Amino acid sequence: MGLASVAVYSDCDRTARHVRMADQACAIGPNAPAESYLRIDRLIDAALASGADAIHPGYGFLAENDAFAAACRDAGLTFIGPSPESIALMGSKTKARRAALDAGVPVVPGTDEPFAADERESVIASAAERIGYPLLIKAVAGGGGKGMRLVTAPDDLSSAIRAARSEANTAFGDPAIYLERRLVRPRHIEVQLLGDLHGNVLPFVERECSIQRRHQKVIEETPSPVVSPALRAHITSAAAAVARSVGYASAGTIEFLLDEEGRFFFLEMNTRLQVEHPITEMVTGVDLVRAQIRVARGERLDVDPPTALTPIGHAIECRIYAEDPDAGFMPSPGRITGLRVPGGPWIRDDSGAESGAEVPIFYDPLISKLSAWGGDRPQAVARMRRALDEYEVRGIRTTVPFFRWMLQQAAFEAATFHTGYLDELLQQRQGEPFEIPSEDEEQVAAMAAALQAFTALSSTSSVTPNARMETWRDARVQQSNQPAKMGWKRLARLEGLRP
Amino acid sequence: MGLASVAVYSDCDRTARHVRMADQACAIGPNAPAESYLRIDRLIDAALASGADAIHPGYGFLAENDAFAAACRDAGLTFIGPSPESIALMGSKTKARRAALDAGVPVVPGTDEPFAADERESVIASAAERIGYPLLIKAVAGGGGKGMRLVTAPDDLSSAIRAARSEANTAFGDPAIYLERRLVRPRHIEVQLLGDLHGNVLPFVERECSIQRRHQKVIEETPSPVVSPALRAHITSAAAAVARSVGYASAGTIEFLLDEEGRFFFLEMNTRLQVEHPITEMVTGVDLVRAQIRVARGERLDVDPPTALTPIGHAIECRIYAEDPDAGFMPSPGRITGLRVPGGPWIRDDSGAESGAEVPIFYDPLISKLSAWGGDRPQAVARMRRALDEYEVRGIRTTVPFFRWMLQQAAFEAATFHTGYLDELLQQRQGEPFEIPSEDEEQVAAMAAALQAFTALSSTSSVTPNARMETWRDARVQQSNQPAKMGWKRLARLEGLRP
Amino acid sequence: MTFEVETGSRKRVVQITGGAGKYQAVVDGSAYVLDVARAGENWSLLMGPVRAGSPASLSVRAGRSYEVTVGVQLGGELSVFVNRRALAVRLDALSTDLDRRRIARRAGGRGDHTADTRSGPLDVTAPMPGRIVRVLVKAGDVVAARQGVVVVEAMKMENELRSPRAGTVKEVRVGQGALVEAKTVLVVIE
Amino acid sequence: MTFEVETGSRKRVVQITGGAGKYQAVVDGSAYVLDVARAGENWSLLMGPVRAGSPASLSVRAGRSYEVTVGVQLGGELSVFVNRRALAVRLDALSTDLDRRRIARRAGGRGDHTADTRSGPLDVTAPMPGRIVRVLVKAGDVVAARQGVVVVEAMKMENELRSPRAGTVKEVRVGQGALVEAKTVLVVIE
Repeated sequence: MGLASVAVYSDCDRTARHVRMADQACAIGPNAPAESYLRIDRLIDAALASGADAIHPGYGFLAENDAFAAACRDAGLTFIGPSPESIALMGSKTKARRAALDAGVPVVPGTDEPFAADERESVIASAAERIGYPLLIKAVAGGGGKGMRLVTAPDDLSSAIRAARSEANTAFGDPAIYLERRLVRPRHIEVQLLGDLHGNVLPFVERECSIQRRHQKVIEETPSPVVSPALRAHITSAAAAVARSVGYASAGTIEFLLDEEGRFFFLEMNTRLQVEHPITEMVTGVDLVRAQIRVARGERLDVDPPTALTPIGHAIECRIYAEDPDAGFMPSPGRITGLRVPGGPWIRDDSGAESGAEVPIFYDPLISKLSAWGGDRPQAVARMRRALDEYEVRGIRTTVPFFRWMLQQAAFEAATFHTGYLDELLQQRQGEPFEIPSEDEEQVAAMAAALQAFTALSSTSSVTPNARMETWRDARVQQSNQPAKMGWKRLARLEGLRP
Repeated sequence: MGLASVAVYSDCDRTARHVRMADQACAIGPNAPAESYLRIDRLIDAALASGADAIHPGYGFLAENDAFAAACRDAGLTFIGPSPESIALMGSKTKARRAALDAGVPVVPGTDEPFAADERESVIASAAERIGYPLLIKAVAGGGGKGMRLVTAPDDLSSAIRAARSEANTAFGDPAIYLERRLVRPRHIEVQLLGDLHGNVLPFVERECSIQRRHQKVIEETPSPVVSPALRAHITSAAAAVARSVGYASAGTIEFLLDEEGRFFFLEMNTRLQVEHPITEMVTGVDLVRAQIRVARGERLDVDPPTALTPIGHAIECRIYAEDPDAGFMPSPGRITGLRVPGGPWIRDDSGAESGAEVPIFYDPLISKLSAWGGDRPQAVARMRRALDEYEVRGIRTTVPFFRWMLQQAAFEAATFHTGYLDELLQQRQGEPFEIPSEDEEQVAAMAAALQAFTALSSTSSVTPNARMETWRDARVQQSNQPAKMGWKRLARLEGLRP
Repeated sequence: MTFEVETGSRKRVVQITGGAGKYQAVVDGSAYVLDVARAGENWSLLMGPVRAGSPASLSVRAGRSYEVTVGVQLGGELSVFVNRRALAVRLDALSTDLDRRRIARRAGGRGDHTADTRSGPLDVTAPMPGRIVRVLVKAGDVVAARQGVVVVEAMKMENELRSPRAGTVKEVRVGQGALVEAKTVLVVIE
Repeated sequence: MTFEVETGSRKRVVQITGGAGKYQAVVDGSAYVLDVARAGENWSLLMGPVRAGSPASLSVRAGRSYEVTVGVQLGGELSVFVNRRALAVRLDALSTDLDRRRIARRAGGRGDHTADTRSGPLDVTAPMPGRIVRVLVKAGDVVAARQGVVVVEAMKMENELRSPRAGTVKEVRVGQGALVEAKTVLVVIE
C-alpha cells in the first residue's frame, strides 16, 4: 500500500526483523511486557515522535484493549481496529454473551456476570455447582487460552481460580473471571468478519480450529470439513448479525462451538486480527490487513460477498512454537543456530525467526505460522506434510516434530476431531518421542557422528577443504557452560590433537 | 504425490539442493553439459541403477529431445513428457509451422524448410532477401532464445548465421537453422496446454511474455493485460486445435505473436514444461507438474476446463539471473555469500540458490523465479515490488536491481509493451546504473563504511560483542588476490593494529 | 578408526576409513561407501551401494542421499539431523589407528537425571528458564502430593509446579520475581 | 576518528566517536546519533534524530531504521548494502585520534581500467569467466571495426567479442577450448 512503517521494540527485540524492515524504529522499554509493549503512554509517544498517522496493534498485547484504542483516538491517531466501545463491549465475555443473545444467537450456558476480583471462592464454587462439572474458568478480558482453566472436579477449583486470575492479570491487566459449561466433544468453528464505518459487515467462510492443546489453537483450517453449505449460510449470518448489532467496523472473529448434533453456540468475539488469518486469505484472495487499513481510513469495503463466502480450495495453518513436544511442550527459548524454511508452490511461512536470532523467554513462543493451500483438503494436507518435512530449526526445540506426527493421525486425516481430541490423544501417549527415527536414519546418524569424530581426529590432513567438517568451534562454544562428557572428545584431549 | 526421487548431478552440482533433497542421487559426469546432462546413455543408466520408474526431464537440456524420450521408452522407463514423435514433430520449428497451417492457424512468414548444416551462406542470403529485413535466424531445435539472432541488415547476416549455428549445436546438438520475418512491435502471447493419452487437450488462460531481452523472456504475467475474453476464447481454441491435431499428451505451450491489429500468428510449440509455469499455477490452482506425472501414468485429466481458462486474479514472474545488469547483463558466476529471499503472502520463490552455494559458469544463470499474485494486476505489481525490495543477494551480481527499475517504468505499469520494448528501452540508457541510491542511502553507506573502519581500528575494546563488526576475515580473504588499496587499511598496517 | 555409537536404544559399532570426502563405513559388519561433501552448514551424504538393477553393467552408480547436520552437543549428546529430523547420538571411540589402547568408557556421565528418584529429600526444579510469579509455600509447611508450591512464568504462560509427593518443605531457594534457569532447584521437599 | 568517504560521485567527511554500539557521526558538519547492533550477517542501524512532533516532551525517541551490510571489497571498493541495495564506497582515513598525522591519500590506486583508452595497441579481454569456443582471427590478420575476433561461451550463451577498431591482429593469446578468467587478454589489436 506504499505506507511507511514505524516499529516499536523492547530491549531484547532491538535486532528483530520487524525493526530492521521498518522505516523508523522506537525503543519503548525493558523486556517485561508491562514495561514496554503494554505501556500505552510510550506507544502513543512513539507514534508522535515518529510522525505516525496510525497504529496497527497486531494480534497480541494491547490488540483488544479499549483503553489503548481510546488513547489513540485522544492523541489524534488512527487505531487500526474497532472502536474502543466495540472492544469494551465484545472484549467483556459476559457482555458479549448478552449481545449475542440479544441478536438471537445461542450461547454456551454459564455465569452471566463476571466475578469480582476479590469474590470469595465459596461463591464461585456455588455457581460452579449450578452449571455443573466439567466446566471452564475463563478470563473476562481473555483470549488465546490465557487465563483459562479446565476444572473437572470440585477439588481442583480453588487452585484453578488462583492460576486463572493471576494469568489474566498478567496478560490483560484484569483478573476478572467467569464460568462456562464445557460441551461434550464440540468443534471450534469461527467466522472471520470485516466491517466498515458505513454499516457494512461481511462474513467470510468459516475456519475450523478444533485441534487445540490446553485450549490453545494448534492447527487451523478452512473451510471446515464438517460444515455444509447450509450450515455455512446459517452460522455466517448469525456471526454477521452479532457484529452488525454492535456496529462493528474492522476485522474481527466470532467463535462458535458446534456440538455433535450440529447446533452451534456463540463462544466469544475476538475484536482484532487473528493469528490464523492467512488461511482465510489463501482461500479467498482477500488481504485482510489491507482491508483493515482501508476501513480504518473510512473507506468502504471493496470485497464481493460471494468472494468472501466461497472458498477456493482448502488451506491449513500449523502454529510452530519454540516448545519441546517431547518434554511436555515445555518452552524452549534460546538462540536459533540454523533455520531453513520450506517454500515453493502454495506454501506460506509467516515468521520473524532467523538464523542467529534469539527466541526470548518473555513473550509467546510462536516462531512461525506455516500455511499450505491445496485444491482440496487431502492436497493441502499432503503439501503441509511436505513443507513440515523440509522445515529445519536448530539450536532450539520446536513443535515441528509434533506436527509431522499429528498430520499422520487417522482422526486428523478423517477430520473426526473435537476441541478435546488432541489433549485426549496426548494423554494416551506413553512418553515415546513424536519422531521415531527409522533404522535407516539411525544408521546414517551413527555414521555421521563417527565421521565427524574421525575427521576431527585425523592428524593426517587427508580431508579436502570441501569435505572438512568444522565442528571445533561448536565444541568450544559448548565447553564454556557444559563439560564435554563424550569419550571421543576426551580421547582427543588426551592425545593432544585438539586445536 | 508421495513419490521417491532420484537426482542426477554433474561434478559442480555435487552439493546442489536437488541432490540433498532427493532420496537417491547419481553422478553422471563432468561439468560440461555434453559430458553429463546431455548424455542420454548415462541418464538411462542412472534410472536403472536407482530403480527409477520414470524420468522428468525438467525444462532444460534434453527436455525437448525426441531421442531421449525414445531411449526412455526403449529402456522401459516412463518419460514424463510427450511422445518422441510429438517432440520430433513440434520440436522441428519448420514441421511445427506446417502442422499449425494444417490445423488452420496462421503462422509468421518465413522459410518453410530448415537449411542444411552446411548450406552455403549465399543460399541463405537469397532466402533472407525474399522474406525481407529485419528477420530472425532461429534454431530448428531451439527454444529459450538460444541459437536465435536478430539481423537488421544484410551485412550482419554472415556473423549471425555462424553464431546461431554454433550456439544451436552446443545447446541442442543440432546446428540446423531457419529464417522468420520479424513482426512490427508484436506481443508474445502463449497458451499452456495439458493433454492426456485419452485424447483430451485442455488449454489454459494465456500468458504474456513480451518483456524480453535479446529474445529471452524476462518477465511473464497472466492473464495478458490486452487479451479480451473473446480473443482468449479464440487463441486458446487455436492452440488446442494444433495440439489435438498432433495427438499431444503432456504439458506443452504454444507461443503466438500478437500484432498491433490484434491478429495472432503461431510461432512455435514448446513440448515441455515452461520456466514460467508457476504463474499459471497461481491463477488457476492447478499443479502442472502433478498433472504431467498423472497423464504420463495414463490417467485422465482431472481439471475442469473453466478452471483452466478462468484466471483468479493476476500473477507475475521475474526471472532472476546471476548477471550484472550494470555491465551489459554480463554473467556473474561465483559464490553466493549472503542470500535472503522474500516470503509472506502471495509470494512464491522457486530457487535452488542458497547462501554458500556456487553459481557455476557452465549452465544457464537463472538462480530464482520470483512470482507474485494479486487480486488484479496493480496489486500483483505492488507485491512484486515489495518482494524485490526485500530480495538480497551478496557475493554475485543479479538482475534484482534491474527488476526494481523495470517495475517502475510507466510503459510497464500501463502494459503498453511489445517484444522489442525492453531492448529499445535499454538502448536509450546512457550507462547510468539501474539503482541510483538516494542521498539518504548514500549517507548511511558512508557512515557504515566509516563505522566499520572505526571499530576495526579502535584499539580500546569499547565495542560490545553484540555490536562488534567483524570484517577482518573478509579483508583477509580479499587480500590474497587483490592488494588492499584503501587508505584506512594501510593506516591500520602502519600502526600495527591489524591482527 | 572404530567408534561405538548409541542412537535410540541401540548401539552400533562403526568403523571409518578413507579421506578427502570418500569414506568406507563398516556398521556392525556391513560395509558402505560414503561420499560426503559440505553444503553450507550441512553435509550432503551419499551412501552406497543401492541394490537395484544390475549395477555392474551400468556406467553410473546411485547412492542414497541424506542431508546431515551434526549439531551442538546437548547434555552429553550430539544432536544429529538426518533429513531435517533430529536424532540424539552418544559416541565413544573404541580404539583408533593412531592409538590401539582401549579407551575406557565415559564414567559417571549419566547420573544427572536421577535426583528425583532418590528416597531422601526431593527437589522441585524449574523445568524451563522463567520468572517466579509466586511462591505458595514456606519452609516448614506440610504439603500434600500434587499441591502447588511455586508458579513460574515463561513466555506469558504460568505453570504451577506441584510437590511430587506429600511431605514437609525443607527449604525454599527462590523468591518472587526471581529469574531462574532451567533445572534450578526452587524448593526442597522431605 | 575522521574519514573521507566517496559514494557515487560525492565525497563526504565522516567523523565517528563513541563505542559499545552507540556512536556519534558528524557528516559534513551535521551530527547524527547512531545505534548499531548486529543481527546475523547484518547490522541494524538506527539513526537519529527524527524531526517530527516535539521530541523533548516525549518519553521515547524514534530513529530511522536501516539494515546495513558491509560486504567484501571488490576492486578497491567496499560493497555496502543499505536496505538490500548495493552501494560502492571508497574510504580513506584522514586522521585519527590515535595518530594526528595526516595520511597521504591513496597513490596510484586508480589506474587499473585505463588500458583501453590508450592510443597504442588495444586488448580484447574476456568480459567474464568462460570457455573459448572459437578464435576467428590469427596474428597478422587485418580486421575491421566491430569485426568478430573470438567467441566466448559462459552459462550456455555464446558471446562474440569484436575488435574495438580497425587494425591488425598483433597477438592471439588463447586457443579454442581454453577456460579463461574475467579480464584475461585474449587478442591484441594494433
